[in-house]
Amino acid sequence: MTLAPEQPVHDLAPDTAAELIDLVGAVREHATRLIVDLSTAPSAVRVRAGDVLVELEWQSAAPVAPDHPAPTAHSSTPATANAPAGPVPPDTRAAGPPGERTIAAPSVGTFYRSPEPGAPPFVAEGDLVAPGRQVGIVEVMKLMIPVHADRAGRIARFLVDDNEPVEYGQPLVALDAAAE
Amino acid sequence: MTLAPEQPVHDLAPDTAAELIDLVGAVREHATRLIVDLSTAPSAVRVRAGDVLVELEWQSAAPVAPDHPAPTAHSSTPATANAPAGPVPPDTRAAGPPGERTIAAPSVGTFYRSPEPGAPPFVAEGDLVAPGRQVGIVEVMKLMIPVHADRAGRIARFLVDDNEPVEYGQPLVALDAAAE
Amino acid sequence: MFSTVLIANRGEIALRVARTCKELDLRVVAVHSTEDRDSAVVRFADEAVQIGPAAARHSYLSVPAIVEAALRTGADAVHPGYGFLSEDPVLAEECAANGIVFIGPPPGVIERLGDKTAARALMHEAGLPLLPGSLHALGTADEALAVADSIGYPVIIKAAAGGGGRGLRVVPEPGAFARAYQETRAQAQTLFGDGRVYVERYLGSARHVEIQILCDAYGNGVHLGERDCSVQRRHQKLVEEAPAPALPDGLAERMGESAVRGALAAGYVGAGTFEFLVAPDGSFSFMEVNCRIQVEHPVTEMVTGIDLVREQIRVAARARLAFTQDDVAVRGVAIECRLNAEDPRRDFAPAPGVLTRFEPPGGPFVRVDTHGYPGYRVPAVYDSLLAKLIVWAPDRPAAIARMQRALDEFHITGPGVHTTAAFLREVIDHPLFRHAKHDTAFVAQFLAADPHDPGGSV
Amino acid sequence: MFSTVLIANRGEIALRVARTCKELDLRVVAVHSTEDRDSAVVRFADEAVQIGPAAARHSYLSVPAIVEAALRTGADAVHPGYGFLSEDPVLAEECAANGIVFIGPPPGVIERLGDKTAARALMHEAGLPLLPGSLHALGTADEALAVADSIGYPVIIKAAAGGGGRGLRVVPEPGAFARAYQETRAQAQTLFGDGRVYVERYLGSARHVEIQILCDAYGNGVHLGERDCSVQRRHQKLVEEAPAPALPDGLAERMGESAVRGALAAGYVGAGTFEFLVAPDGSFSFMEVNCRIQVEHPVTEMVTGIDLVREQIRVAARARLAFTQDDVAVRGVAIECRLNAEDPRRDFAPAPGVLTRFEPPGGPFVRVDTHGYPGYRVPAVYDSLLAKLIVWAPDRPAAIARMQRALDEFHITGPGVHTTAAFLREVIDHPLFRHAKHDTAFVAQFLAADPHDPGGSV
Repeated sequence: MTLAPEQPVHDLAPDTAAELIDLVGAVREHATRLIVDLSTAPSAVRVRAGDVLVELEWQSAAPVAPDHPAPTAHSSTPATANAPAGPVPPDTRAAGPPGERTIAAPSVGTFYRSPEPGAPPFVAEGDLVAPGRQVGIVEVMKLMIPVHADRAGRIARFLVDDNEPVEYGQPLVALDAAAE
Repeated sequence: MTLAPEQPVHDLAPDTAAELIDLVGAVREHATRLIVDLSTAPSAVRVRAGDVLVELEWQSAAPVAPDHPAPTAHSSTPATANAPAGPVPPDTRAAGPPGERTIAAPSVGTFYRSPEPGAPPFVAEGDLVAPGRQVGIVEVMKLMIPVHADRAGRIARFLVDDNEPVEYGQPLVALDAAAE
Repeated sequence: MFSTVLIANRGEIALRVARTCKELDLRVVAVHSTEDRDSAVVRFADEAVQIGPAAARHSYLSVPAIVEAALRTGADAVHPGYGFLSEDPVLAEECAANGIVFIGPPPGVIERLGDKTAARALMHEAGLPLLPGSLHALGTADEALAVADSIGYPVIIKAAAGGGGRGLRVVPEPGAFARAYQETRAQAQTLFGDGRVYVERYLGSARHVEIQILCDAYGNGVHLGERDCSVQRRHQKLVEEAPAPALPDGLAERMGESAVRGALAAGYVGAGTFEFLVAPDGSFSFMEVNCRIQVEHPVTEMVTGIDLVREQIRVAARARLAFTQDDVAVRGVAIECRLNAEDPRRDFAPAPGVLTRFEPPGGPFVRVDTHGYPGYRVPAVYDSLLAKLIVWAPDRPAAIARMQRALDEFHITGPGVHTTAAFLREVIDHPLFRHAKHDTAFVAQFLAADPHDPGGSV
Repeated sequence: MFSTVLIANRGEIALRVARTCKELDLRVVAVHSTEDRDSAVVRFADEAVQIGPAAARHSYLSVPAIVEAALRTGADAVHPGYGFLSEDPVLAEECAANGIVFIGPPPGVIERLGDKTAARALMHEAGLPLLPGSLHALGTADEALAVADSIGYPVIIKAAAGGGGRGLRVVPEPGAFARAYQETRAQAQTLFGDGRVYVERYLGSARHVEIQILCDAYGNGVHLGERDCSVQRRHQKLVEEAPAPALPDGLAERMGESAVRGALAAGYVGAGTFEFLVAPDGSFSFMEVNCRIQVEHPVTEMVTGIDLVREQIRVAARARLAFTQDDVAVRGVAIECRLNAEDPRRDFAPAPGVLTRFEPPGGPFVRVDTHGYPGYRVPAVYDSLLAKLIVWAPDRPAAIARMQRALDEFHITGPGVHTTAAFLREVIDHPLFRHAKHDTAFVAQFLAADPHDPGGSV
């Protein structure tokens, strides 16, 4: 196989059966969601939490068509409760190469790259930016909300055109964080 | 197999039988759901929770026909379409040691060990029987349906008392087929 | 009232009956085949007995197994649902012989009305209009041909022991009669063990309109209005509604009065259905009586507010009808769609399997009667009816809009599983249906012009 | 009529509104937080816009985000549901300023009726009976104490900007008044940003009975009968029914006429609810007006056959009421139970999580309004209402039996998930409820004597 020998778990205190029943449900659920959330089918999966283990393997790289829970297109981002003022976790809808980070829309609204029509953009592709540097504006009902870089890096590319509507959390700018 | 040998878990306190029964039910249930939730059949599955382990593997890309996630107590028997006249696949409700086969009720009704009240039983525990040997009667609405051994073997024990109601498919007699 | 009811059926109707039993505080015994051991009604019931293998003739059609199960579980009544043994006088008699109440008409009534020629003769005597045809089973082919010639073509040959759309043959002209006659007789013998047939005029364009009746054991009878079941494929109903749309004024009332008169003449007790054909000229003709609860009973329940299974149980327990004809008021419009586990793209071939996703619709004025649930394995060996979706609204356009919404909301998927939901959506959307201009030929015409059935086999 | 409706809400009510929009052939836009991106209404809608993070104040409570979403999706109307911004005049005004119809009363009406003291004064003028109390917000503690003393104890102190059971304090005797007064003012300031409070007599034993009204933009108003919402825990409704059981003859009619008179006096347009208390002597007193669709609106729909959301949308689109008071007929009895994702054994603490099993009941006269589905993750950050189970029957005992059956059929499980279903079953089974002898103190008494709440915190 492929499902390799499993090491014993020595250090955990014995669970009660009721706790284990809850736990195995949660682990199984997470294993399913894990598979469902992947766009490429794995050949083996192992999820362990304490004394609970779920393992699966597939003989060939058959496509694991995720059945259910039937997620919408944007299911894979963990939901968070950050306020718009804080850093917004971007959707993974437009996920780029590893090492690349994105700056997300702080509000539903319209994205602008410049402070006003005709003015030069806040930043251009290739620019190095410091944390806190303004890279755009999202306008919602005449309210201008600045978009800041939340880390240092190089502007890899814009993911949204100027004057384009965006949703909350939508990735606006790809930032090459490694290029600092 | 592909499921590699699993190491024993040493450090857990022994559970009570009742807890283990609950737990094995839950683990089996989750294993079934796990399979049901995937549209591509895995070739191996392992679910462990504490001292309880459920492992399955399939030799080929055989159709994993998971029945459904909330089985009743008698979920593990594959359903078949045999007529009562033919051999009845027994429920595994009273499954005995390996090598032991059971003879199942050909009808819902009342099980009798003897041809009539006071008469000696058709067979006794320990008897060697040939295929086709009558071992009892199931009466349904005054209709007497003979129960025959479908293979040779030694009568290991009766699983149902004389004059007891039985359901269709219920195991009546354990037969030690190896003792032929 | 009874203490325990055994439900001698499976699928959605077994669960439907069990629900009302629970509401009446009755203990519920389910019987099931090996195939159905994980079924919804088994999970719902207080007790379940495995009575036989998957093959229905040794389980759901086995009178001894069912009576045995009733006796051992202390059931004092048996509800037969529809299909299976619901119109079998033998089960009714065996129940009576063992001190168990059969929830249905007396065995003699079932037997007489089950013989379609006897039923025709009886209803003729009671003054109900019939289509021109024979009042008795026919003898030789020559004798039958003479009857057909006197009726005028097209005619339809029907099995005396038939019903439910089986054992029928339409004959367009005299030259085709002899062969069709022999074939129908042979088929009737095979299907029903009874080769007797009769002939009546065939209406190419007609509405199937039926009257729900309810009679107690004291000679009281009422009707609960009519249902239109004209949306049929190969004589199988797909969509039903109450009341029947666009009938001439007063027609439904006249049909209702006729049905009650016929039922009382037959000594009927329980819930029953009088099936009629309504011709384009507005005349109606008696077809047959169904001595059971019908698949489509919910549309009547939705417009009258009356739980028909509850009333069946009450009158079987010798209660008097709790209401008179004047108390029965029809409010609004109800439509039912039958969702079958079939593939419309493969000529409605059964498409059973495990339901990996099963999410029925909900919200205002939507009712779902189903034995399906997430993870349920739809067996291949039984009828393909998986769910009945019923909606109510104050008027027919609103009911159609609601049905469209509810059909769109019904999510059923699984490996190999198909349903008729999308097909029904197209039927409901069709201008002929929307404008209530459809008749019993509607679906065949629709399919002939539609890619669902590329072979054009209808 | 509109072309596109944006639903500025989440959970079951968002789906409920979306269903009726679909039936009216309207395009549906859902807005959602990051937390709700997989919600039922998002799956159901034609278009969905993510308007903010999980925290409601930056998503479902953000007027700019909602109006922005409406403008960009071409929505010509916004339905606010209940809770969130449903009674916020600012959203109504912003919609109007941007050419979007707010489906609810005019902003000025919302504002006036939202001020509970102003509403009391207005209804007093319209001739509605009030409990003895202040007609205006109170000033100093001494002044308030004098009012309370003149009313007689017990009294209840309420926030002028409150409603929905929040910002209340009962004062049993004069010595406790000063402290309670300060606390309620401080709490009102915190909760509503408005520290104004008023005082009225507190009825220890009373029924909560409310009238559903519906008014068009042309001065026509009708009531759709009453609902009894006396089964409450800490001022939160748990079980509602229509009609109210065991009211004195003619009382409901008098309350209905009063509510319509009050609504027309206020210039009301849309669907609204007049809440009353009914004292043991049969007298009734106006409490407040809710300028929104209520959680419990389905029981009214079930007995009248009228889709309230449809009528809300119609009158918002300037249609005239399609029926008069005489056309409104109440048939049978409907009961609603609110299934919350809460653990009754841990003082009703929220118990959210993933629903590994979610199988709603079905069959005759059962309605389920829920956003739940198998695999849905109930978020921890919002209201715990998971499903409304509504049943209808011709009479109250049958409706109670049906509710018992349907509650038993509702299967909801998941790691860490608990619901109030079993608790509601006990409430429904209780002799006080069965005999309609319960009042608003019923649940507290029931819990005090029951192991659900071992701490006896109620």
